[in-house]
Amino acid sequence: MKTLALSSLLACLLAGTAMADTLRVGTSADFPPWESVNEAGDVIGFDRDVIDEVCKRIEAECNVANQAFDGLLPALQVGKFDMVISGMSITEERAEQVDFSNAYAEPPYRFAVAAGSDLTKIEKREDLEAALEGKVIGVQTGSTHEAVVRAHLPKSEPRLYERNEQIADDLNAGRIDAGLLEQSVWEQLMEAREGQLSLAGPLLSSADYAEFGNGTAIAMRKGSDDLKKRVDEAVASMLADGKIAELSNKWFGYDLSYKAE
Amino acid sequence: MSPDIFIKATPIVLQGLQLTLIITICSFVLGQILALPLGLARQANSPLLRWPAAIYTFLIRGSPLLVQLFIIYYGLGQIPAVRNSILWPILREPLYCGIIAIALNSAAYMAEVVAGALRRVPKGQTEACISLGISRRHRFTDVLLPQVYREQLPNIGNEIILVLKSSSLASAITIMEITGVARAFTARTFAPFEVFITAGILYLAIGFAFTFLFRLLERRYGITGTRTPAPEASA
Amino acid sequence: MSAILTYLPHLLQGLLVTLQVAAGSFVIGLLIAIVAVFGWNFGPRPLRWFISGYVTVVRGLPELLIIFLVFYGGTVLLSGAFGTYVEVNALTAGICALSVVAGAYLTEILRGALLTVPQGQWEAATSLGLSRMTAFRDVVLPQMLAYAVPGLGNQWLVILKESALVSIIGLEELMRKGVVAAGATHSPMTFYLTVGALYVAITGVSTLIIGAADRRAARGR
Amino acid sequence: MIKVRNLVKYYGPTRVLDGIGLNVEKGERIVLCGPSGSGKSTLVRCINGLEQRSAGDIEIAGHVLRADCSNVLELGGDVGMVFQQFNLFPHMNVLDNLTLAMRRVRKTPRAEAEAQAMAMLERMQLGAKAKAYPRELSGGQQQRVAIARALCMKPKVMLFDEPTSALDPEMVQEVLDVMTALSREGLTMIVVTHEMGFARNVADRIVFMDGGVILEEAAPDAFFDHPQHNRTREFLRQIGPRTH
Repeated sequence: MKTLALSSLLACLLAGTAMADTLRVGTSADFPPWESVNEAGDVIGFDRDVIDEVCKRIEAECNVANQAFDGLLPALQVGKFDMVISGMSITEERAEQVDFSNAYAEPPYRFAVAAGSDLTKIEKREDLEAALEGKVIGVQTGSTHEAVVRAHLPKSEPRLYERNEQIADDLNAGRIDAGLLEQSVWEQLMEAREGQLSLAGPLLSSADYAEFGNGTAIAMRKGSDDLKKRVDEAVASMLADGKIAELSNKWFGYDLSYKAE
Repeated sequence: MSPDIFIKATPIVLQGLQLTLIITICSFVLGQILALPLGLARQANSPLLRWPAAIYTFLIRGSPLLVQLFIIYYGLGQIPAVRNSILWPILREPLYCGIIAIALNSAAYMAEVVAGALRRVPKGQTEACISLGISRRHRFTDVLLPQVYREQLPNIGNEIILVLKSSSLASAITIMEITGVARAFTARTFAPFEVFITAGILYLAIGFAFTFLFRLLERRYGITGTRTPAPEASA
Repeated sequence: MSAILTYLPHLLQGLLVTLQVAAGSFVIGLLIAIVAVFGWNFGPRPLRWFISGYVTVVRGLPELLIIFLVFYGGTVLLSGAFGTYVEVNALTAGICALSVVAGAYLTEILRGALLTVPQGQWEAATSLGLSRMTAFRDVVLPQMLAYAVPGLGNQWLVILKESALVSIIGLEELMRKGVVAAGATHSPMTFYLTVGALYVAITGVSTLIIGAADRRAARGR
Repeated sequence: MIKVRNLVKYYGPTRVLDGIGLNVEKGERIVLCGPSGSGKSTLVRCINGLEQRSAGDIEIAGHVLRADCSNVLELGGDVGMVFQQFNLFPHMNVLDNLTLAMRRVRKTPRAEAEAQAMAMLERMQLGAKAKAYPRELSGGQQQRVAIARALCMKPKVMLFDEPTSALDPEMVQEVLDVMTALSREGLTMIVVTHEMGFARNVADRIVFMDGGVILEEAAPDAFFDHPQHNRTREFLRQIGPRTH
């Protein structure tokens, strides 16, 4: 009886065990059009197409798995994934923990507020910062946006959400005063919530707030140099031959491929 | 696991302590207050009281607290009529929503405890009161209720621990109590173990403090020898 | 209404995962509890301390924290312990965490039930030459479980409801399917109420089954 | 068959057995009697290793029993025990109660064990009850099943610890009849009982205990007709009417 119980326990622990034979890619598919889950349960989106193309070019088999954003990098570090692609910006804090490929995209960011808010009239970044003093700003847990709010809007209160649509719904409910997300994400959210939200202030980039990072990249475990070299080459060729631009136009309607300085 | 991060994690986790205590104590007290009328209604003769109370406890005890929390926070917040009502200043705040949801949940479990205890008070007590000419109201406040609550002290002490554990769910509606800050810290530092273990130790410490407090109360006010089985745990 | 119909198949899929998680955790938790009760009664003193410690600590920690610890920390720990990469996915982490929790509560329940089995049963088994292990397995355990039916049933309901917490680490069970549908359709109230109703339905049916099982077990007492 | 030397047993500070010596030969039938609290049950339970002893040696059916009873399972069914409270396994039917030890201890295949058990039940006129559960039987039937259960292990010694005192009066005789029949088959038996009629008819020797010591040992006729000890006479006077 005892051994039976122990072996069941062990079986439970090892149920998820899998050795690496193909590349495992982690993503948090709640971020359309970057990545989301369609009705059939498949992960689709810009990142999905990018990673498929990367895998094709490095001649690897890739399995994409979906999990919560804030657990992606810890999972990568312990070897659950070989790569993480999830609209993830390169930041110093993250770069200490993992290696990033060359950036493949750089999306614009934006504040948004409830429709009809006075903040929609503000055009300059500095004015918006001043107007947001003492206000509550919704961001996603563990995102670069959280870091931006903490660093540049110290008098505002960041409120951490698990999901983007929860930020949108709470904006609409009037529970928070503003939200900070990617422009493309707002567009997606506003489409489903006609007339409830308005964008505020200018488009933002890492030039405005360094915490946004240096573009969006694929994360890999430290020390996977060979893989990184192959992925870097693939990304460079995709940027050069316009594949990224093509996919970007397909999913966003505009080109956010990373422009090297 | 590095001791450094333990040291770093401690002040972070302590940031959530205040909110955890506020949620726990407020939800517990509110839950106890709501449980009394609910428990009485469960035991009432009139079906008009008995049925609504029974349905309420059935629904609350039959579904997860997380669902109830989301219904109250995300669900109600999307209804314009709610946003225009006088309740909005309260329901607008995640903290109040958390306290209300946990309190409503706790009340359903405690109501069963109260109802059960009332059921076990011997009929002879009522008869004795009537023969002594004690009024209905005093029979209630001086004889029935003190018995119920003094007998149920161990269960009430147990309930506050359950409420403490439930308070961790408040992190799901943006409240940065202990579990919330621990999780946000993990997302930033990628060091899961130290933070969650530190948080766990803090929860155990709070739990022991409450347990100790209730032991004291039990020693002072408890009725021994009438212990009843613990009620269903709330989750 | 049509939104519910569109997503109902997803919700029912999630319900299936919920039942898997709950059933898996319950069975493994019960095995843990049986071993723990046996060890607590017959094991050496340090083992008894360990089991008491396990029960006390686990009962004092929020389930959500244990789930986070197993999910985020489990892979780190196991990978270190086995010297090779061991994956803990949301399903595994959820079942393991809830098994550990259920194991602690079930140990308490079985400990109580064990006391209701008369000493004479052990003596009769011994006088017939049955070893302690055989006596426990064939004679005492079945009676203990029959006494424990209400407690076990209660714990099953608790696990069913606790399994909703695994949605927070991304397991696509009933609650998570509800959250996704609520986000996609922009109608949280509809979907959380639907999800709540589905939970009430399964706990309600479970309660009826437990009642019947207890009446059946009571005939053996 | 049984050798007990200088058996001492304490419950906390209370000395319940105070230097008991007892020899039982193969095929001998002993009745143990004495007032309640005299230590007879404790003696029987020490003999088959259900109780640890404080001092003394016990040898039974060829096994030397350690003081801490750690080798009690070596007896392996060689010493059958019948309890006051029957102690049937309530979750098993009669047949399973009988076959459990045969299958688990003796490793008898199920079919063979069941055949033996059925034969035993027929002998006890309980064949029709094989599939019944203990709670569906009368007290007398339950105790007969318990006796059958012990006999299935083909014990070399049978110990009976007040087998009839939990029974309603009208059921006592059916159990005593079974025990009387057993005694005729030459089985070694120790019976703790207050049934003095049974003692007179069946016993080879009667052992009278009081206060944790053996006060008197004698053949039935000598014991009942010429008790040596005052305490014995007092005891017989109290329960006397039931001997006739």
